[in-house]
Amino acid sequence: MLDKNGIAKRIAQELQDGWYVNLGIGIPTLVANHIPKDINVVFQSENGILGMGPFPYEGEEDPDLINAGKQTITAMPGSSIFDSATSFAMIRGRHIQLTVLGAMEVADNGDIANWKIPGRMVKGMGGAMDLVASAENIIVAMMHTNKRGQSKLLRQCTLPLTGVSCVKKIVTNMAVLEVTDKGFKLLERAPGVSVEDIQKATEGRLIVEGEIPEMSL
Amino acid sequence: MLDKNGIAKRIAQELQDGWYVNLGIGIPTLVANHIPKDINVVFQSENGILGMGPFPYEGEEDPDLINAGKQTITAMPGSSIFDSATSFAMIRGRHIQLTVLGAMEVADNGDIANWKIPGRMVKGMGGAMDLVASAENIIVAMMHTNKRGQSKLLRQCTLPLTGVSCVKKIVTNMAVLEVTDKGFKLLERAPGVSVEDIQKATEGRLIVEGEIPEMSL
Amino acid sequence: MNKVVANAQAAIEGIKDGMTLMLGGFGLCGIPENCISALVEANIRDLTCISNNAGVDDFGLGLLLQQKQIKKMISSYVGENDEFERQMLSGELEVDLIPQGTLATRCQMAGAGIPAFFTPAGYGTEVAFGKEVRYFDGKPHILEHAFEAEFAIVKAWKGDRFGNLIFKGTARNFNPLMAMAGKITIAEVEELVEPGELDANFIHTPGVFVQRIFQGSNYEKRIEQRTVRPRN
Amino acid sequence: MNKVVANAQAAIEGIKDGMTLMLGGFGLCGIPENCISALVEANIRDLTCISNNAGVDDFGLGLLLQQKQIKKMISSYVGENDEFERQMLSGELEVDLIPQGTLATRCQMAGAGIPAFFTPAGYGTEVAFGKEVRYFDGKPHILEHAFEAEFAIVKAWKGDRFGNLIFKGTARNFNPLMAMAGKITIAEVEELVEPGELDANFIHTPGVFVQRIFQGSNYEKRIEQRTVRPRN
Repeated sequence: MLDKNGIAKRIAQELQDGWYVNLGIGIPTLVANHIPKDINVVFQSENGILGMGPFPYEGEEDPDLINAGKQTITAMPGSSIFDSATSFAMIRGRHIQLTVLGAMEVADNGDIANWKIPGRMVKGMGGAMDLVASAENIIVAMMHTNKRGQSKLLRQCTLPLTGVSCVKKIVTNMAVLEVTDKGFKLLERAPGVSVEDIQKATEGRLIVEGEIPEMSL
Repeated sequence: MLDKNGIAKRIAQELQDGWYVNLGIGIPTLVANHIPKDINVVFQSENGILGMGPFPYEGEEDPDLINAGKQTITAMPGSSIFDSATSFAMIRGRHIQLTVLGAMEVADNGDIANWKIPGRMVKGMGGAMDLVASAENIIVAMMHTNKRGQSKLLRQCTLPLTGVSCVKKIVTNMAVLEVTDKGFKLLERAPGVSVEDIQKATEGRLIVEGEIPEMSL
Repeated sequence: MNKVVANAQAAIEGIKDGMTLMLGGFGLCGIPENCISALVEANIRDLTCISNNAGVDDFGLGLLLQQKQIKKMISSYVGENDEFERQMLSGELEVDLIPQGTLATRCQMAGAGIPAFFTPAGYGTEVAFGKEVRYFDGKPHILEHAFEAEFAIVKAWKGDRFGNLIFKGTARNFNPLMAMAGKITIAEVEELVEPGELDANFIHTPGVFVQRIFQGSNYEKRIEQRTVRPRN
Repeated sequence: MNKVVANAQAAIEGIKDGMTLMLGGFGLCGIPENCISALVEANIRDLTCISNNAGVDDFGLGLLLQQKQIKKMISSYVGENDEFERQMLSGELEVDLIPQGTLATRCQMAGAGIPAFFTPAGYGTEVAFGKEVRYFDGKPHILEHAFEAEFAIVKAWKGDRFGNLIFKGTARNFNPLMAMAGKITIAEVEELVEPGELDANFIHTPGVFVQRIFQGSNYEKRIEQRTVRPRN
């Protein structure tokens, strides 16, 4: 079973040299800490920066330099700043190679829900709907089950959708899965997790073909 | 009868302090030479500058600083440079208070034709269609008749249109006219030009009410 | 060509109960602090506010919410604000949540004279309810409309008397878009300079979009999430 | 993250007969001189060129026209070019003339993932033939579509290895819009610098939009209409 950092570390393996990447709030943000040494990626934050760097040293925080999670950040050499329309031009115009975001629920057809629990929590979708509607490569980073132990990988989402048939890959604390026409295809198991464990924790259609390797982290 | 500079001079009287103005190619360009001393206007050129100044001194021409007529220009203090989309955002978004442009024909309902003579001349509309479709205040600067002595103020345009029902005012070498529901309303006569001269030179419906004053230049 | 007004009180003249305002900023970054205070002070009510976020409980638009001056919020993300959540869930506050890119483009198009456009964002979600759907290149898109706002209020780093503006860092965000979109645009700036001092080639908002400008004061520039890393 | 290619010849690799290209510039101002020469040299044919103008007889896109490499021009204004007029009137050259603002916005939207939008420009003219008309706020608008272009070729003043660009003066024009719109965007620059040398706050085209960049040479920067005023 992975912790949140483990999920981030596994996702970092998906990155390719030269990619522009948008990381959502939460687990996705941690991906930036695990970039392989031999590749260069550029992080975009939808509030208007390309080339986001690490957090500033204490005392060097600039209130005019934050990410989409409103955290103080730094800018790398070669970064650029732009307005929100240009930022979403990058996103909708498919100039970003990878989007990593969290989810409350994912359906086995690639539907995703992550912005609203009717009557209880309505924070808003932020940039998530634009991201999922346009990105060609979306990885969801989340725990396999919710706090009540219920599967977050469903036959059908129960919460209001963020986007339809858009998620391509899911990395959870238990597994790596690909969304296919026939449901979630199990690609890898987390260390110490069995195929049966994953089957039990997955409500949506799960496809298990042949030997499922353990992740190498 | 006015010459081209006279037309420009008369149009300059229409300017108000603080206006942003787009001047087309030809007679409209001359308007910039006649701005009353006590007012400030800012000239926009649709290729991407606000705050266009006079032509440069010889030897100071900058190939990277031209107007929409491809002429070398200068920039005034407080000017700004922008891309073509932003330029037409200003135009379509009605941020420009006055557009002055030339025409081959104007109809008495405000239709204008100025970009094409089928089979003979097709230079293109440039920014004229965007300008006439959006501007709230369009003045046409042109000669009253064409080179063959035919009226350019018509009941209906014969050439392909640039825009429909958009022209508000026309200043020619003979007269100042306003476009109304019922046709061209004669406002002023050029020095030495009679109402009868204007009637003869105008094919479209001409409204003459009361005494028509001579322009004061 | 002098668009300078004395202060925020003078700048907001003409803003009346029931009007629609755009307010720049992302979180608390790049928000028009001075004008927000002036709106609180003037107690203008029943406002519709188009702003990406709603501030926090005691800063930014949260100050207007506290006084119940806002009738409707049009935003993309409204977390981190308890009073907001309370007013929304109780029905006191009308809320229109829309995708952030759609929000940005609806501002941009408002300023650009484009009344409507198709976007893929929100298709198949409740955002698309009642909206026209059309396929382009085999992909579904929904029709979205440009906003209309009587006033836009933005915050810039520097500006000149002609209304030319430049922004600093990610405090840019929605500000230049909204500056283009307001029927009347008010800009408050940290530093007001003379025309010619800003390089014409690097103006973010050309002055034509701005009707009123003033140098603000006492900027707090509160940080919402102070995140740092250790020094070694 | 190194997008630098050796020269124009290397930059245009993959451009093939029959493709659609966008080329920046207004008149002869801000045109990608080096890449145009390389296209002439490579004799790539049947091109569809989206460019505001078509150059003059012996410069700019006029060079491609002379060699009859262009099948179709999509422009807003094509005067000042006799060979162009001859080819167009004789039917050798297909020409699609569209309003300049529509041209700019069709580029901008192509880069922004907005497939179509409504504009008032051209309503009631032959530009509107066959296009959907819709009224907004009582005013007629026509539906226009984003362009698609396999390559965009732009000219900038300075650029860095990451593809960040800045433009100088009115040589900006269509360049940043087309840079966003190409599936592959090639930028030729007068000066190639290291990442970090350009101020992040004043980048006109963020590097994400640019796939190939090189420092051009021997820029002629021809002036179309040299206009001056007397020294006193």
